[in-house]
Amino acid sequence: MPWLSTLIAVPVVGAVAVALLPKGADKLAKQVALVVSLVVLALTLAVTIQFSPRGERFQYVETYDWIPSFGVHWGLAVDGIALVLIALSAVLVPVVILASWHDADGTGADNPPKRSVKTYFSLLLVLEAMMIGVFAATDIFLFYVFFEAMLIPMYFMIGSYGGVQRSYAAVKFLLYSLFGGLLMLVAVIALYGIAGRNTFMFPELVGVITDPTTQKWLFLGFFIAFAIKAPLWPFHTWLPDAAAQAPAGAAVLLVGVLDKVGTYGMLRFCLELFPDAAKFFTPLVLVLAVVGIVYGAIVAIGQTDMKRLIAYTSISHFGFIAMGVFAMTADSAAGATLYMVNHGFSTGVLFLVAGFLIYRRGSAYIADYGGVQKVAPLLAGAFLIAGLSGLSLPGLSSFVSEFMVLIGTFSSEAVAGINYAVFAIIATTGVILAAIYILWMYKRVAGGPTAESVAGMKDLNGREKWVVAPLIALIIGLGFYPKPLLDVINPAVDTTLANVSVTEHQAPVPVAEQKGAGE
Amino acid sequence: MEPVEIIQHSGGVIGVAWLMIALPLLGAAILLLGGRRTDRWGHLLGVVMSLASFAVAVLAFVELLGMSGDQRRREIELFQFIPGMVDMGLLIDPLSIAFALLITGVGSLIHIYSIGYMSHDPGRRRFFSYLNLFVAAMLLLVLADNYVGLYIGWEGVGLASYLLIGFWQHKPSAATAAQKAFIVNRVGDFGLAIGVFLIWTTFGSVAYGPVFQVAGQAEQGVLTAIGLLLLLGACGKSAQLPLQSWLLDAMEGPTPVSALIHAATMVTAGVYLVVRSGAAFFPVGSTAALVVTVVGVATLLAGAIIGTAKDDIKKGLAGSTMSQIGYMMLGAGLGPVGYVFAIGHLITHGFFKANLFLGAGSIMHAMNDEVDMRKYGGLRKLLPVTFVTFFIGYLAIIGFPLLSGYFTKDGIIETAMHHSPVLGWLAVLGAGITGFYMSRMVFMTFFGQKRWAEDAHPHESPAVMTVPLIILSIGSIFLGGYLVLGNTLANWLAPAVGGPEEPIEFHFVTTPGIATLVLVAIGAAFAWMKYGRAEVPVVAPRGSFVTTFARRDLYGDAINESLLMRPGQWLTRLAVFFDNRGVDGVVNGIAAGIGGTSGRLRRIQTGFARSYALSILFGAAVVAGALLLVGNI
Amino acid sequence: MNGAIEAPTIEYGQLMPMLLVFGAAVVGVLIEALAPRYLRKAIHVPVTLLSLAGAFALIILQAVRDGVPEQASAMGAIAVDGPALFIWGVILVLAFISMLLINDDDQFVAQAAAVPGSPEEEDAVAQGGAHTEVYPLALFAIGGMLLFSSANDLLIMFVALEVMSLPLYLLCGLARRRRLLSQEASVKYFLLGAFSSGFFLYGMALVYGFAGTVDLGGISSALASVGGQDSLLYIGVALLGVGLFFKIGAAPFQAWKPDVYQGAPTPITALMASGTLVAAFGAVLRVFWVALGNLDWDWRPVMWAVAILTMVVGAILAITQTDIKRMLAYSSIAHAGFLLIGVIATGDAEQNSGSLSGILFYLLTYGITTVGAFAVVTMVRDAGGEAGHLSRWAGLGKRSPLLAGIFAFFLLAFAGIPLTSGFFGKYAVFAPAVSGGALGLVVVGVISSAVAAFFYVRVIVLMFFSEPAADGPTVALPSVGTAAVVTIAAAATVVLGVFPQPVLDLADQAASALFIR
Amino acid sequence: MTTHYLVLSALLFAIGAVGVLVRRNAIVVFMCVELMLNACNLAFVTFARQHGNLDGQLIAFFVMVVAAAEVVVGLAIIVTIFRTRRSASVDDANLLKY
Repeated sequence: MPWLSTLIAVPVVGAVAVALLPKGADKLAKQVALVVSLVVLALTLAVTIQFSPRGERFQYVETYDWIPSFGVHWGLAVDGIALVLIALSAVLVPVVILASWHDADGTGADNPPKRSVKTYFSLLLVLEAMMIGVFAATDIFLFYVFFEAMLIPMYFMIGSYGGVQRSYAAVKFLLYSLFGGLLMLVAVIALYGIAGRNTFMFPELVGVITDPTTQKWLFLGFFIAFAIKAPLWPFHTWLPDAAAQAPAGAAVLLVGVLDKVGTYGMLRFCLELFPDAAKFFTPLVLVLAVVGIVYGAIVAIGQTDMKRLIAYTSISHFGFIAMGVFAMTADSAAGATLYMVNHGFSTGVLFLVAGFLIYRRGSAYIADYGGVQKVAPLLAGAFLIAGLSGLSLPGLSSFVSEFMVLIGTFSSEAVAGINYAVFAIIATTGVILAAIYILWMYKRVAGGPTAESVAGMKDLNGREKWVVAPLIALIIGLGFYPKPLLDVINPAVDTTLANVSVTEHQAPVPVAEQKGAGE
Repeated sequence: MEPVEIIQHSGGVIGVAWLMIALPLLGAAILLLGGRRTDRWGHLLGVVMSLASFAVAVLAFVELLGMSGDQRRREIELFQFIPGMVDMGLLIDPLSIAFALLITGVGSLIHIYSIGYMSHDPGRRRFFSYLNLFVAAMLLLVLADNYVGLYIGWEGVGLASYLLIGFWQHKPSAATAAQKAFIVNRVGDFGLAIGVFLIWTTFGSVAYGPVFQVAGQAEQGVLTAIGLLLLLGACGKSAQLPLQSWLLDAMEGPTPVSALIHAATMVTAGVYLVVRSGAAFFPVGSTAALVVTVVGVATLLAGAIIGTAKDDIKKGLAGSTMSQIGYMMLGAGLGPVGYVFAIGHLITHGFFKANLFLGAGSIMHAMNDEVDMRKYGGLRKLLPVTFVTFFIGYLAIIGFPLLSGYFTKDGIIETAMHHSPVLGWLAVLGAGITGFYMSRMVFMTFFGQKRWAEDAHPHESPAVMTVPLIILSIGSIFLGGYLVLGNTLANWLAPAVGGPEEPIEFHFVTTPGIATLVLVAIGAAFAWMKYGRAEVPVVAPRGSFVTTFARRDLYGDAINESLLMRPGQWLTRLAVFFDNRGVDGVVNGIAAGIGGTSGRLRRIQTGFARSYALSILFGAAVVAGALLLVGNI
Repeated sequence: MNGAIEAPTIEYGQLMPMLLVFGAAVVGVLIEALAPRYLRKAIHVPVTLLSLAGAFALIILQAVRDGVPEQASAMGAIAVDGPALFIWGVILVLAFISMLLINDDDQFVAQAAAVPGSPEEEDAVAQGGAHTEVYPLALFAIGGMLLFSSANDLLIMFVALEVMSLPLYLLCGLARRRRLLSQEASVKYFLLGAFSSGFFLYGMALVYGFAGTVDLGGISSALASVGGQDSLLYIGVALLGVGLFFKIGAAPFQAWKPDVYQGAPTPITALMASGTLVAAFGAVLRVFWVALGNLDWDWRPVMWAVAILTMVVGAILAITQTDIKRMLAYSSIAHAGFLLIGVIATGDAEQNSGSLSGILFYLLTYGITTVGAFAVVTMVRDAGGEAGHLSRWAGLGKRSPLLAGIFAFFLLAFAGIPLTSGFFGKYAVFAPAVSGGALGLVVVGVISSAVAAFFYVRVIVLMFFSEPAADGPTVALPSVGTAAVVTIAAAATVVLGVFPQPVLDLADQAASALFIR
Repeated sequence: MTTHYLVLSALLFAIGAVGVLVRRNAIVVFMCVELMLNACNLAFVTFARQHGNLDGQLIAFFVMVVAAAEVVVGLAIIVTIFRTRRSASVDDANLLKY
């Protein structure tokens, strides 16, 4: 059975169904959307369970000719990396649907206009299909198609359901990403032409481009697109606007999944297709990443708007991911992949809880809050836990990934005379800054005497508990036992790095043996 | 004699040692998830869990006792944490079990005490869940068999401390103090983390066993680096200079918290870290060890000086805690002999400082949460039990002969003397100051005449609070002697941290010993004249600049503020501005630029057909010219 | 000097589609002359549509039964080769759906000669019925397009150019509303058109002077043998180019396009924007590839400059437009630039057929989407006719989400977003261009399409993200024709955006044999 | 000797082109266009002579026919706009711009 095609088809069908519902049937639309997304989740679980980590690299392979004259296939398959990211999407979407139950209703303290509910939810489902597709695509052209098409539903979600600045944010988001995408398109075309294999299938293109100069140019074509998507400093300024203006649910998918396409692309395409170029540019990328980590964190501290703040923290986190990818050690890369997933969960719950607060108070400004902990302890508690995973507290999932990225980068052997330990050390200061921006925000929102504006604030209701609980459970669970994920990720990462001709997954050589070798 | 081999272990109580961590964790989980339903019996559950954990610790201890010395380092596998990097496991050895006993033992007492102390607080359940959480994290810290596990516990206790300091979130001061504690600790953790990275890259492992085995073979520079990085972490947790500033603010938390976390256990984690890694990274005479001792001495003096000027009883005790931990650090820098006294002092301090803090709590309980000693006075009649126990604690800490503090502290001082007289004498001086500020505290509180607020009706605390006090004070009396005399502790710890070549015999009459006693006596007498006999003003007088210096915590906060906070704020503002105007400015600028160009260019489209014709003609000319050019090249 | 002239052979079979269209046009004239006013439309519509459909059928027949002819017909005057057949097909399809728009009532003035607001006009309106001459005129224009794109010698090409243009000049002036604009558009188009055709003609003369023939094949062989080092030749080539660039609206010869597109009746704009462009590109390809193929090293650099200028001007000027039709005009300029990339990307036979099929596919996708877009424009009306000004489109998504949605979809297709036909169109042109060594152009192309995306997106923002104005435009209930056009266009845009393969195959076959000489 | 004719035709063409640019009256502009066409005719005839084949001559006839058709259409348009605007100046018609 074509599992992956089904995974893509189900939400599309669901989206159409939701869109075709009669005008008044808002509640029904929500329920249908939720059910569909749960079905997708179930299917994804089935796929995940049947996936054998140590087996073939790509599994559930589906390849049909799509546009023979362009050498384009409907090529789907997953390896460990893609699988976990698909799982991430499949988990987040139902949660988001549940969380944005009233986002389009026009209820909410800042009384926004009533908007079309079914459109919103069908857009969500379309987006889910695209997200799954983009990770499952093994045909580079197909990947590009999803990569670009994905923008449209998100564009409409931001543009017609977002905050006051929404259209500015939406346009900025679309054009910025589109620009990167078009540069990538040129690279894609050139890759096809230069490789001369008359196919876009990724596995057949690995290691085909050998000329270093060509590699560099093509690398840049891909990389810039991904750097904008991720986003990496200094291509990041669209994210705070987009994330701050998007409705919380959309923001979760935007930062939690869409942006991962960028880092995923770096790991999958930039590294494997252009290994030499990747190594050549590593120092540059690491510098950008580290700057992003510190810079993002510092700017985050200075934010007055919760969602913008979270967005900037994400910029900092994406710096970690990019660093992990390009440090090219098994630990760092595996850590980066794990980071993509964990960041999805932690930022997701952070955005959602912030969304709950904003829904109640009608303002995203931190200054408008205070003493929430007193009136709505559960809400504040969820907010705190989310924040703590944001500052990657040990025992929460994000710690493991951040630790692996840092330790991996730290232990990567010096290349081109630059010892990456330095980068790791600078990046580690992000740990301190994270504590500042998260705790300070929490203090201003939840601590101190209760501001009368939040006096009557309701605590989490049943639905919202169901939104928060699974994510927090995952965060804590993976925090103490990340092995299941890592077992899926590690082989895939090893293969990737092997294609980049970097050594396999192994610990650094203990000094004892070094000494032994010395004698 | 070197530490002994670590042996894989399974079965027995040690085999299930993880219960020590799991039980309180479970307790915390139940209390947090259970919500209001558990309000009625929540605190009891907390106590039970803590006691259960204590029981396991005792049994494990007994099982360990049953083994010969070279068998006493048992390691148990738990699970693969990060495949290929970290296998989570526990190391049950004399050192860790000693800590486990202290944590669970004193911890349980404080749990019990809190039942009474927090009886009126609506958030009591939450309080106990946090306490349980702390115990679990602290146990993970000391029991883990690898540095990552330790790091997790390390930050775990940081979290618990954050939650408990900020337990009364609605008090801005509390919220701020909690945040400060966490952030300052993070600075320490930064060092610890990098230390762990370096360990991993150097030794290809983070587990104690393998690391210590090959540690000797790494280059000296690397070892020193690791040592200093770990020390930075230790300074954060144990409020050693230069990361001491958070501890005094931490007193915003409920008093039992100050007793448990910020006196008896958590703040000693730094000492644990140093002692644990001692053989590998802080060998006697190494640079790292030297720095440890210097930090220790500096802090013990600083803490003591701060203690002299505080009118807030808890802050006074906090200062003294800093100072006492300074002693432990000093000891921890002095090799096996030092370890023995450091750990010894750590244990006895755990008792008498907890005793003192709980006593202070009991006083506050009586004086409806008044902490200003200038508003106390003459309380000994009304709070007999509290007074007696507090007084025992007092004698213990000033090192009154034959009480706990006497043995362990003098031990440290003498060992220090051995290594370097300077450090030694400074330590002696510290002891003298201790004598002063502790006496000052006792006199201001229990002697002299009443200076209470009119609405104060002091009364002795209920048994649930006094009984723990009594138990602790008993410990404060005898524990030191028991541990030191006859090398009980030394022999016990030897397998874990290595023991001195020849057994230590404790000399009762030594120059430094005498000197210490004299200085302490002088200090006490001085305190008597100033605060016992003389009238104590209710409002603190403008003291000399020395006093202000002490009152302002040696300007620690001022320094942080001017060196870190303000520049930090500026940097933040700058960065935000740069991001909006600079980076984003460029982006929007390009867009605006294109728009502007468009706006100007469209003016060319004048609407006059003849101008269009002109453009065509012009274009034709250009095209023709270009072609001619190209063609005739 | 014996008077024996052998009779010319004319392959009527191959030319039948074109002849059918012209025939229908003539019939139309007769109808105008003979049929009573109230009947005319009733007769015109079936005649016109049937002739177009029939012509299309004939093309299919030709392609299926006889296959693609090997050499030019009508004494080498007209080349009915693969590309020609494909382009004819495209033109006929576009013309057919444009016709459905033209059918729509009250687009055309009752009596062109009557002064607006004068009594004559009123009773002309009273007598009912628009100018039915539009049908024969349009048919003549369409016939001209067919001829233009398949002319195999410059003289025929010139005649075709005029046959195509003259009716369009008139049609531009026939808008029922905003007469002044319409007439102005007509005058401008006419004067400039005539002016440019003058250039074309002079260029033709000079080329003839060099080659001694106006037959495309002849010119090419002359170039091959002599190897052009003749200034007059270069000037001639330049002037020929000017004429053609004018028709496709390449910068700096684009000035007429916005004005004319804005002023002309929207259905006619649709016809011009789709049909004329396609035909003109057919001619451009023939002239530059067939006749001047041996001169490509000389004209390529110039063409580079023109292409770049066209793309940039089109994209940048469109940003600040406030009239929807004007904006679409600039967008069509930009697209002409993209297509020029394909024209430049020549090389060996394989390369050429690659580029050619890309261009053919692009022409089809762009044409259909364009007609659809203009069809939507005709439906958004307010008091004074079509609501041209963009500000009037604010909040359309709230008033009639379906229409706005479709229009947004067309715009995304223009922007070249994947899963729309526009994306594959661009790809089909860009991909061969890269292998053809025009990477630089492609980069410029993608950058300017990123810029272009901005103004397409801007319209979407207006329609969906801004609140509707109180007295916003009403969406006219579409006539069957208009509805059909929108539906067809939307469907085509989707289908070609998801399963382009069949049409791509067609284009490949058409392009495989390249042009016959 | 054909060069002179070519120069002449070029001159005529140039005059025509310039005329289009400088004259306002639509009719005159249109006449200038016609002049350009006739310049072309001259060129064709000359080249026909040069090459000694009849194509050029023949083309000239075609051009005349086309020109005639153009006149018909052109005058119609110009007259219409004259009737509405009461002016034949091409410059008056510039509502469509920018």
